[in-house]
Amino acid sequence: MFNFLINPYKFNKFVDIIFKPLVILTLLVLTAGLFLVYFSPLDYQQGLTVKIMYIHVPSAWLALLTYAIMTIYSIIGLAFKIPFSFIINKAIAPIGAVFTILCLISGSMWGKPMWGTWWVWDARLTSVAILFIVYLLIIFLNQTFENREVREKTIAIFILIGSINLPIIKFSVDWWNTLHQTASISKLSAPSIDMSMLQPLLIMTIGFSMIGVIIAILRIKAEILLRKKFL
Amino acid sequence: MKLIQKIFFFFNREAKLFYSNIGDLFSNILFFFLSIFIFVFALGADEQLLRNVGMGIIWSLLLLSSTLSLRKFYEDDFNNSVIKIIHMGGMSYELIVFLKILSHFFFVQIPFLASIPIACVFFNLPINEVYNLILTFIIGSFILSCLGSISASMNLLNKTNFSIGSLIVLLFFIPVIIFSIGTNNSESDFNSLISLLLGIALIFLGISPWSSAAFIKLALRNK
Amino acid sequence: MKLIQKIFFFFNREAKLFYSNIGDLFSNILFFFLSIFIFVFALGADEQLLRNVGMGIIWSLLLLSSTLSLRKFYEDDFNNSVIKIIHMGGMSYELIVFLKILSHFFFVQIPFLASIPIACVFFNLPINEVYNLILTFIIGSFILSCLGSISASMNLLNKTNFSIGSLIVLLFFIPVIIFSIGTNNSESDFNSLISLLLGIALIFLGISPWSSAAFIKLALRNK
Amino acid sequence: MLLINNLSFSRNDNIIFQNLNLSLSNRSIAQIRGKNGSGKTTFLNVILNFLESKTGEIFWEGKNIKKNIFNFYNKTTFIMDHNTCTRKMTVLDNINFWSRLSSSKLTKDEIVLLLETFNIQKYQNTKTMYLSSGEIRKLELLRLILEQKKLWILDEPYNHLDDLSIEILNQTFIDHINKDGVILFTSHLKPSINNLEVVDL
Amino acid sequence: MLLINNLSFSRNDNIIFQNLNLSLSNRSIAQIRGKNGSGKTTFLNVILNFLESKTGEIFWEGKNIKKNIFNFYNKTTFIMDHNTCTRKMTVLDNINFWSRLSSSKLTKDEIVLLLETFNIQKYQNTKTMYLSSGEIRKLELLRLILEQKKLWILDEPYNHLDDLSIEILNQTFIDHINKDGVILFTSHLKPSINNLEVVDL
Ligand code: HEM
Ligand SMILES: Nc1ncnc2c1ncn2[C@@H]1O[C@H](COP(=O)(O)OP(=O)(O)OP(=O)(O)O)[C@@H](O)[C@H]1O
Ligand SMILES: Nc1ncnc2c1ncn2[C@@H]1O[C@H](COP(=O)(O)OP(=O)(O)OP(=O)(O)O)[C@@H](O)[C@H]1O
Ligand SMILES: [Mg+2]
Ligand SMILES: [Mg+2]
Repeated sequence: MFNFLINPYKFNKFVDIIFKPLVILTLLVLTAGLFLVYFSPLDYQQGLTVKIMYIHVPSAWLALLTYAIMTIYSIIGLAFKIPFSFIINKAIAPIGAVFTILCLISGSMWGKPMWGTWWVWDARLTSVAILFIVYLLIIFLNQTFENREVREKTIAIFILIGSINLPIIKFSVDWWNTLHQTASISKLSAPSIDMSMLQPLLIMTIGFSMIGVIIAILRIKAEILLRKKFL
Repeated sequence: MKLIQKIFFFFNREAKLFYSNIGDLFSNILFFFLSIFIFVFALGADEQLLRNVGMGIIWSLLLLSSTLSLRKFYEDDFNNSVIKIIHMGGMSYELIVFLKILSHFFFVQIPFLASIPIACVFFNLPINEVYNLILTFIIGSFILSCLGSISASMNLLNKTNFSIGSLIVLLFFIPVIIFSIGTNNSESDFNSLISLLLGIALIFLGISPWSSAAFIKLALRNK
Repeated sequence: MKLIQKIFFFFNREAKLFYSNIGDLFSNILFFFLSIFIFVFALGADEQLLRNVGMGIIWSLLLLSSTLSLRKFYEDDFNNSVIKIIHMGGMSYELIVFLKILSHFFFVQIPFLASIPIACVFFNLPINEVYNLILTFIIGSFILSCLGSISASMNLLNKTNFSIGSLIVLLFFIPVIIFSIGTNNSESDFNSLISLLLGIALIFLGISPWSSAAFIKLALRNK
Repeated sequence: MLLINNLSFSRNDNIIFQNLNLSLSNRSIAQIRGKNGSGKTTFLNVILNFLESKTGEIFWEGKNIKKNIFNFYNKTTFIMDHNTCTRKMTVLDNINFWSRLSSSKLTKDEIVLLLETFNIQKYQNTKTMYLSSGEIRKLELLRLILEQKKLWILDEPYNHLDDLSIEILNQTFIDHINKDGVILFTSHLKPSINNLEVVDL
Repeated sequence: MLLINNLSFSRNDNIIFQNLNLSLSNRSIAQIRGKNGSGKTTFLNVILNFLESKTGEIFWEGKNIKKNIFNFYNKTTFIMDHNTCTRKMTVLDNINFWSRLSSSKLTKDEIVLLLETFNIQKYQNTKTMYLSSGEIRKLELLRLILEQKKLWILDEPYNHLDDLSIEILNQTFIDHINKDGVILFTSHLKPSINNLEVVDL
């Protein structure tokens, strides 16, 4: 049933069916999300700036999620020699990079009023910056090698090595006492955030990920077309 | 039994190569000291300032000096295919990488240990910082050897110039630096930081033979 | 006329080699930034401290990053005897060295200029220091290219490993660093320091083609 | 002993060779000939599993070599078309390293004797980078006798050698075959060896 | 044209060769033979002034070459026994560089034709490190025709070449001699060229 995740032909078929409904749904979710954000309550300390959260947190999560997906596909690609996973890796790396830079920009925009500076050398911020550089290196590696096989495997291995960065980002706030917020929403136990803020946040997150999925689908399809011969 | 003999002779060869010119080790260390001088001059000789930044500078320079020696890691053996011969001698690439890491650690990094106390004198570092520095450096330099192996094997793939591989060393070394310097901070928990460092070392000890071997295989295939 | 054409094609080839992969330039600069990161972490993020040591660190790191690229100077061309072919094409070794220095300066050092302002942002340096830094760096990096040529040609002689040559760079570069950093010091005379730097650059421009050529000839003879 | 079945290899979607079959029994010696770029070196590298074949199988003593590659390596000496000695080490150091690596049983005296047959005994303590091109090749070829393996695979062994050394090498080949050995080599020359099989690529 | 007088060379107080005399007139081709390590490569390097001779003189067109070395170089193509092409550049880039360096007057079309005779035209835009050993040698030999010099000095040019290429090379030699050229090369083979002088070292 989930064969479309590793088989390009099934992927194409599946995507052709769902693509249009997906676009419409995305538009609906996004408008609903923005609507909810508009009417969400202001924070008694932060005022209006709290609304940056609705961009910051989803893009942070998705930056991490994209990398996690790439890690999983790298393992699949290396262990089972499935070329489709390398296509996906190549297609979604720039998307992850965009989410990361969104997270960085929105974070520093939030940081200016909250902490008084755009940038501090704090563990979480730095590890996200490293994540961004890792993304850049992956995109850059895609341009570097002449031999296709070498390129794909190198990148897959590189992604795996870079994945140690994920737990560092995730747990950095627990390991070091830093300026950054500790996990309040993404805790395993009950989230410690008000429902009226959690709702728009979740919907925005869903909307963001759907945009990501749409772009990914387009890029993957293009990539499949490009190398139909070698699949 | 035979494998152990082979491993022994692998080390023997590495030792010969490293010390074929004992002056090399000497000049590596001299390079380290000279770059310390450069920093001291660049920063100006304010004693308090120097003491504040001392440990950080020594750490970073150790890192950069080691980066210089990293290109020796696989390049020669790869270019003249000695690595194929060794592999045909019955060692898997993973084992070769592992042995290379160990020999780099013992023959290049450990001799640096001797120079650390002297370097600390330049910065007037208190004795407990020296102790911390040596302890963290032992662990950190092992991580460095692991990372160096990854970076050197990646450089084999990219046949243009010195590049991507060395970035990886620096990139992944940032957390190590943070933890190591953190040991000096009285607020942070010394033991947990050290065990964190040990944990990172273990992770890289697991990752780097596997990934370096994969890179080397790829590079050989595309040679 | 023909010689000029040959010189032009020499540069053409150098450019092709340096930028055969544009990523190389990119990764050189990234290397520089990552080492700045490393230092920032190592020193701790105290803003005032960073501002004090900023220029010194940027200068020293520029030096160290360049040292990394120095091994490309002659090694490849020497190992596969291209340098003989070029010499037989009608260029004396002195001219070859001179052209190599220029191409290193233009293709490796100048691109770094673009990254200096960004680096200064990390340290919150005041604008006049940035200006000083760029000015002194242009002169200093030219001196560095000259010294690099001497060091790289010396390394050709010593066929063991990367070593003695790099020490020479560092050693002779200490005065340059002192003068360059000195330009920031309000007490010292800016113009005389700059002309001192220019003087040093001229001296090395005179010395290095001659001495590098001598080393290369010696190395070829003993190859 | 060595059986190659339907081997194909392509690089970057360029077919280098296709459907190659070769079977070498004990006491046989085969030469691969072919134009420059016809894929001889590639073929040897595929046989030794340094390059991965797209299709086809290789059997050594009836066993697929991929199943236990080290068993195959343990029976094989591979001389490449470029030098594999460590330039910064002396001749003797190189030889010692090779002999330990292959757990060779040759004694010191035998090694000195070997050096003498190849006429490079006086360079024992010279770094290999100071040898002439032919002397390095001879040092390289010494591995054949040093390692005492059954299968010899050589890539252009005659390059750089003078007439006498070629003679010695041919004699070594013949001795090896008479001791139940198997030899596969590439060359553009036509050496005068009895029972030489020729494979055209 | 090329006159070598009483040349001796020693390295580290080891005499490599002594009192060598050689005189090559126009339209002559000479082969240097000798065992491995007899000093052939060294000899060529001494002639080209890369190594300094202890005694003896070398004259080109009646002039001592040391007096104006660049004049001599300007008439000479030297093919070494190892590869001198830049591995990281493409075949065409290498050729362009060589042709500018020697101020060659060959046009683009002629170069393509040249590549075709050597059968490496399809690798024009491949980096040389991806060529096979013989293909690199052929690329290297292309310099002979590219540079259009009078004196050709070659060190083991036949290595790695297949039969056809050897034929082509011999033909090139003969053409060059007929155009008043002078050729000096080392090899362990015995190529079938008319009027070949043999110098034993
Ligand atoms: C450039 C600066 C910043 C970066 C790189 C950054 C990065 C991140 C990342 C990676 C996450 C997701 C972590 C996880 O899933 O556990 C996150 C979550 C979050 N960030 Fe930031 N952040 C920045 C600045 C800020 C600022 C200034 C604030 C507000 C004071 C802030 C508040 C939050 C909150 C509330 C969360 C959600 C935490 C949770 O419940 O999981 N961040 N940030
Ligand atoms: N750089 C060097 N230092 C010391 N000795 C050297 C050096 N280069 C060559 N020799 C020695 O000089 C002698 C002549 O070497 P040369 O390379 O000229 O031989 P050759 O005739 O070309 O041999 P071949 O047929 O193997 O190419 C050899 O004995 C060699 O060991
Ligand atoms: N790493 C590589 N990448 C791409 N192509 C390659 C690579 N190595 C070799 N080739 C190509 O594969 C073909 C076969 O090369 P190979 O080295 O096997 O030839 P060969 O038969 O050994 O030739 P020679 O007689 O010249 O040694 C050549 O056309 C070559 O250009
Ligand atoms: Mg070959
Ligand atoms: Mg020779």
